[in-house]
Amino acid sequence: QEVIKIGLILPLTGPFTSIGKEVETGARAYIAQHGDKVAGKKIEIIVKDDTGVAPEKTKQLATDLAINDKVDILAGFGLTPPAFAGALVATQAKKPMVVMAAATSSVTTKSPYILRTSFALPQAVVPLAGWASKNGIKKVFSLATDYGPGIDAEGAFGKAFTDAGNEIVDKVRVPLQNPDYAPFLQKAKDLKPDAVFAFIPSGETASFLKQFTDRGLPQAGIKLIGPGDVTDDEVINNMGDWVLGTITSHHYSAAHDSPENKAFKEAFAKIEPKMRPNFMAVGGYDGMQLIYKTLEKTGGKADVDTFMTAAKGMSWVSPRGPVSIDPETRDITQNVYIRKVERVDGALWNVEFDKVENFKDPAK
Amino acid sequence: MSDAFSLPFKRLKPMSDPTDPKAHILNATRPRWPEALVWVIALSAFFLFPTQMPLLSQIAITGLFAVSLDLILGFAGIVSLGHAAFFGLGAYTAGLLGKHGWHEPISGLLLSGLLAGAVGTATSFLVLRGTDLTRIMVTVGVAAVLHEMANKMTWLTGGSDGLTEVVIAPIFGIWEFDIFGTVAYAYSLAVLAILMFLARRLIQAPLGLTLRGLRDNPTRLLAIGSPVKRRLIVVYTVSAAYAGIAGALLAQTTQFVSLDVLAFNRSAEVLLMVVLGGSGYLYGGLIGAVVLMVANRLLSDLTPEYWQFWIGGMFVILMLFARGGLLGLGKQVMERRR
Amino acid sequence: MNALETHGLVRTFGGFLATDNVSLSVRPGARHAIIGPNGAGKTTLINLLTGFLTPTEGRILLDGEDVTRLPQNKRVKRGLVRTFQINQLFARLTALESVCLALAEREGVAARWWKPVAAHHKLIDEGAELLESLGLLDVAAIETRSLPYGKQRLLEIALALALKPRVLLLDEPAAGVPRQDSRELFDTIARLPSDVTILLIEHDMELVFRFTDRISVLVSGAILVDGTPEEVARDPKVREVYLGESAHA
Amino acid sequence: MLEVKGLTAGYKDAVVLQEIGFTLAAGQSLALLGRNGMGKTTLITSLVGATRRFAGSLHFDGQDITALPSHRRAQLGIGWVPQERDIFPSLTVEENMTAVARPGPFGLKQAYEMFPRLAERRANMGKQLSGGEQQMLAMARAMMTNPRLLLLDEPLEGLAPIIVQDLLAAISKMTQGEGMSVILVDQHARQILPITDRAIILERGQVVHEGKSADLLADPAPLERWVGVGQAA
Amino acid sequence: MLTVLVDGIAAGSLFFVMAVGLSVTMGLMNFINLAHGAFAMLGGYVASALMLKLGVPFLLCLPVAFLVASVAGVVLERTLYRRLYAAPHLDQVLFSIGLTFMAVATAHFMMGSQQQIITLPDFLRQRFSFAGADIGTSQIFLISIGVLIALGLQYGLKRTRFGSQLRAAVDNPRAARGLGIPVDRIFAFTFALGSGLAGLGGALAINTLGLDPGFPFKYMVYFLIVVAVGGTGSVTGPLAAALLLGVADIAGKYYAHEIGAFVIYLVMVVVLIVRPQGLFGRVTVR
Ligand SMILES: Nc1ncnc2c1ncn2[C@@H]1O[C@H](COP(=O)(O)OP(=O)(O)OP(=O)(O)O)[C@@H](O)[C@H]1O
Ligand SMILES: Nc1ncnc2c1ncn2[C@@H]1O[C@H](COP(=O)(O)OP(=O)(O)OP(=O)(O)O)[C@@H](O)[C@H]1O
Ligand SMILES: [Mg+2]
Ligand SMILES: [Mg+2]
Repeated sequence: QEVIKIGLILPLTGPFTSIGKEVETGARAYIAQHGDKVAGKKIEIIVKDDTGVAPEKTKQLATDLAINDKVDILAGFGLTPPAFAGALVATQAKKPMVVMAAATSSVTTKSPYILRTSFALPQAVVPLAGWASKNGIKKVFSLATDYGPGIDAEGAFGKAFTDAGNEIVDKVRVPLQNPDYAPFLQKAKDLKPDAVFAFIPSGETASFLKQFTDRGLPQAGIKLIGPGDVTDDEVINNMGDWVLGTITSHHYSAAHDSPENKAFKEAFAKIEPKMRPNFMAVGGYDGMQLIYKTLEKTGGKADVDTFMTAAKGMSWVSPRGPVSIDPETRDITQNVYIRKVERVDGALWNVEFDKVENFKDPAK
Repeated sequence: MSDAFSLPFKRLKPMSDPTDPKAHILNATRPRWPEALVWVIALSAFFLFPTQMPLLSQIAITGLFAVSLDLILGFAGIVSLGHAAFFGLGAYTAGLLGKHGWHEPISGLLLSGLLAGAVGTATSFLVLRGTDLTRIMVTVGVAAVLHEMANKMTWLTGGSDGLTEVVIAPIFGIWEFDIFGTVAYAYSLAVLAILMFLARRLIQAPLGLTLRGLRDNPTRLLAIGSPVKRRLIVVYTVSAAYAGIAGALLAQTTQFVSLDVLAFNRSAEVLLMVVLGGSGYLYGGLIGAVVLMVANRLLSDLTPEYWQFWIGGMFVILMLFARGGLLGLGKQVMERRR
Repeated sequence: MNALETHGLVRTFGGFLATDNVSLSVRPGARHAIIGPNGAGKTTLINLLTGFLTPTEGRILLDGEDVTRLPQNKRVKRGLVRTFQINQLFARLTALESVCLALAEREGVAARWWKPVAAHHKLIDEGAELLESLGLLDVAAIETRSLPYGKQRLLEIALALALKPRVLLLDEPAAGVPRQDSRELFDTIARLPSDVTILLIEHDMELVFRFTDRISVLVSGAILVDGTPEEVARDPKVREVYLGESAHA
Repeated sequence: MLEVKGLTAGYKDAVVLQEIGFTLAAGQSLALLGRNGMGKTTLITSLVGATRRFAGSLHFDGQDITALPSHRRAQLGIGWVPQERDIFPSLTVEENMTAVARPGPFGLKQAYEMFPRLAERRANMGKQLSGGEQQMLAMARAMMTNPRLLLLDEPLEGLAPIIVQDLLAAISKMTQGEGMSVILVDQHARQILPITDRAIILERGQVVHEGKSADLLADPAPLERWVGVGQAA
Repeated sequence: MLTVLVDGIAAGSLFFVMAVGLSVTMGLMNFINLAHGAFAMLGGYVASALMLKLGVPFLLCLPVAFLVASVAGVVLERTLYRRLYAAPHLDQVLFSIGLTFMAVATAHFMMGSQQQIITLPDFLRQRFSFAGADIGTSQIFLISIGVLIALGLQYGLKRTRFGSQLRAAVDNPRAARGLGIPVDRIFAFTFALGSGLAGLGGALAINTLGLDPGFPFKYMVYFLIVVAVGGTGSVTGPLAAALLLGVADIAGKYYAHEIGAFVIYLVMVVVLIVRPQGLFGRVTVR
């Protein structure tokens, strides 16, 4: 076998296009940087569009990739439901499956062949709960989008935050389709919490943030905190000064200061000069990195047992900082940073100022 | 000439014996070659495209779903943009049965069809009145409410994460669902063929004639003594049951149910398929499903980001030059040649 | 017992009184005409009788039984059948299919779903016979919407006749049908069994006077005169509001 | 006023009218006769511009209108009462008239004088009218365009006898008194011949007889032959 | 309480402005134009591009968005749409969905997949208290535009001859032409008006709803709800419907967020069961 084929299934049309775009570009950036040869094998990727949340389409694409294109590795998976569907195929067809985006905690439990290079929401928000209670935030209004990751985020944050002796004054769930934040934000404003904890999927955040300020919550002394999805790197720079000071926690910021990140951003910009890489992009980049590193270790063998054994426990320095694959859960262990939106050199960035190191998904 | 009596293609002039004015009705039930061709192609797919079974079984399932919509759209004139409600009900029923110990597929299919049909009867009074737009929106509303309920009832449905761990026993205890999807395709195709045969009987029988009358002029149908509402309820129920069975097939063959079985997109897509293929021919939905799904697949492989442009272009051009969908176009061509 | 009776029938549209306290009786086997100026409420009256509209007040008796609240299709089952002033046809059915549909309803087989129409030979033969009697057999296999207007008008009548009515309500059956065809049409209607009751609306006085044995004149929703053709033709009020000077008698 | 030369017209690929030719002077009226389906309506709608023309030319008032679209012809002064009345159902009685009105002596006042019944129903929707009321409205609506040539396609159908008499009188007054030209189609030759100057009989889309109306009344043989028995009685 | 009401009315006004153009094409011209959202998207992108790339003031962007969308509307109407006026409704559905697909892919290709984010001028970002309600100037702005458009259309389409000529042309184009109504011109103008209003709505919506290539599909159902609940063929109908739905939606989410997402659909279904022709609809002939 001369070629290793990787089937990349991502949403490239529909409401979640930007996720697919970032992940794909991230993955291609890695290949551009490191060449398309590993351990003597040529790496080939085949991209498929699953349009967002259409699991049976994802399943069908994955099956087709496994049977017809004879791919060695399945990868991508923008959202949780498609990842679940893909897991069925991975198990049945015995293919390693690298989840580069979907962030519901339980994704990795759906097949013994899943590896994840993105993050799990509880992982991202639990450190935030700790930081908030240490910094004078006692009462929080929780607002999350009504689907897997949102519910995960709400639950993990809420538990960690109340365990520390604080109060969640109310929690609301915003519909995934056609959200309108006004009534929820008004409710938050009326309840006068210290902060609003928000999880909004990347892509929807702009209108949320805008309404947050337009409705005058910052003036009313209400802070905004949440996982980094809320101040997504892709959009933050267009948002205007009203987001300054927002505190979030996440595993990656484009502003992360390291040579690895610098190289990543350069490679990314060569492909998509107009876009800023975000946490989705880094998931795609590290997904490829994991595949490359594992193949190097197995000497180009990609059969599922050899590959999985080699991948477990793998560690490397990612653009986000040091990471490793937890051998038990096959999920990623990484630093989670507390960041604040600041203006640097005329642009808005999530500037990291605190971190919890080598943090595993606390939900497992 | 009538729509259904000369399936699958309509002809303008009375066929066979032009001197016998009754011929057009008497000869209506005779099978015709284009119809046979459809099934020959469907069967030969086992040998021609052995690696495309998953796609093919999805086409068969979606085709059945489209046929169910055509029953109310093409034969009774009810426009629905929420037909996924019944598809989804069927899918969740079959999925839940499979998850909670009822692994036998065929009884699961029937139960799902029954349940969807019952809900069809219960909601049919909502579509008895009103204009096209009213019916469109009421059906959209019903489907949206069901969608939202399935989303909220996480304990039962798995919410937006979907329903997993659906276990389906081998068919007749013999054929197990495999990863290549051969059994799934054979199973879906068999169900499609049986239901298609029944639907075909139905529309060629007096009931079918009544339904076409209903589509053309409900006022007159009442005035010849037909209990119009009762007829509407009957087709709506049959159509809902068909949709439910299609949904159940999807759940059983993919062993997975996600919220999008109830989504607006699915309702819209199936409507597009029926219109694309041509409504009121029964086979229109099937052809629409084949064309749209194959085109989707080919185009999205070619250009994963912009394939929708070409699909859209296809719709636009088809509607500019071929009224009545693909079968309408076929009919025009046949008439020209005469 | 009268075939059809109304007692104090009233119907308003908004504030407009379209049917004003109409009490009418039609004896079995009658050839009864309703005439009156345009907008007098003739079509409205038929709509009330058939259940197409519900009366604001009053009662309707069919063969002595109160049918005021009975739905349209049930009245049809009891033999009360109408034609429409403006054609109501099945645009995409052929002429033969259309009458077969009506026949199937009459025979109570319209909801059968297993045996094809093609196997219901009795229906088809009877349908073809009916079309033949109205000169429609040569267009039996043509979609209704492609038929010339005159033929469509005849099909409108054929659909009613197919139901073997006991009481037949005809709303301007001859309008739009050329003179010689309308004579044929009336001949066909005249050949109906004499126990069939016919209530007719028509503006062609020649046909009315030739065909009917009783006439009610409706003006502004109310019955002005009720009598034999001779009585009506002589009535000065009727001449003033409806017939004009050149009336036939 | 109107000159029709070699007009061949029909629908899609069906030729209905062949080589029709006639002229009509100002103030003249023409009866258009013929059996069912012989092309009377097709001729009227061809003058309006709503059919497919295969050959021939049309001149109105010396102007070539062969290629003019329908609405331009109407604006030049051709008024039309369609056979199926074609009342605009979602407009009120009054809107039906004002929507097409053009300046001239005939206005709402005159319309209501002509048909007092319409005045009573002025605020009703077109679709709520009785059959005869629709026929009246079609007539009044055509008059509101203040035409110089009026095309009437079976305008008497479904009207009460007394209205028919009034309307016939009104039509003959228009031509004689006010110099309007009229083409009148009706199933009942006997009704319209007395009030028209000339008559044309159509048979299978061709003119088979043309002459003075009075002559036809005097010698009904062509009527017997082309239009049908009983017409001349 | 009052705040919730004002929020609802403002949201309703925005939906009214976006949907009323569809009410015009669908209700008055009897054309099911599901590509309405694509015209709104066009208006939105025009406005955002002008603001972000050229720094044109927001208030000036609005009329430009209207104009560009209406010109695009006329061009498409003259070349494509007019061929489908006589087609069955379902053919129109397929055709206009096709156009929407093409528009979405084109927008994705030209503008990228990311959200367009604009910042309103300062005077539209103020908040003040009135009778205990917490109100934003942008909401007042939206409500005023909604009212103005409603009044203007109501006058233009109901009281004028143009309105009756338009309805006549829709009822029966052949007869309307034969009686001297310039049907083609009236249709083109009306279509321009409808798509222009969509464009304006799109430009107004960016601030609250955001704008990305998925816009036309995201809000399609909402437009249809407004038109259906309002009833076709009037302007007051969609206004009342949009306001009702806006208030019900916001109040539902505020007071009972658990069932918040149902409310709008439940209101719609209930209204349509009680009045199948919509709140202000006349029973149509077709
Ligand atoms: N739905 C309605 N709403 C309002 N008015 C109506 C309605 N239906 C009928 N009308 C009015 O009621 C009156 C009676 O109408 P109807 O159709 O019964 O008259 P008709 O006697 O049949 O007249 P014609 O001889 O012209 O057919 C008419 O003035 C008509 O305008
Ligand atoms: N839309 C059409 N398409 C094709 N053929 C048509 C169409 N309309 C009419 N015809 C045909 O054209 C011929 C002439 O019809 P037309 O309506 O002009 O006759 P007419 O003399 O007005 O008849 P009537 O007395 O019934 O009104 C008929 O044979 C008819 O079938
Ligand atoms: Mg009448
Ligand atoms: Mg005619």
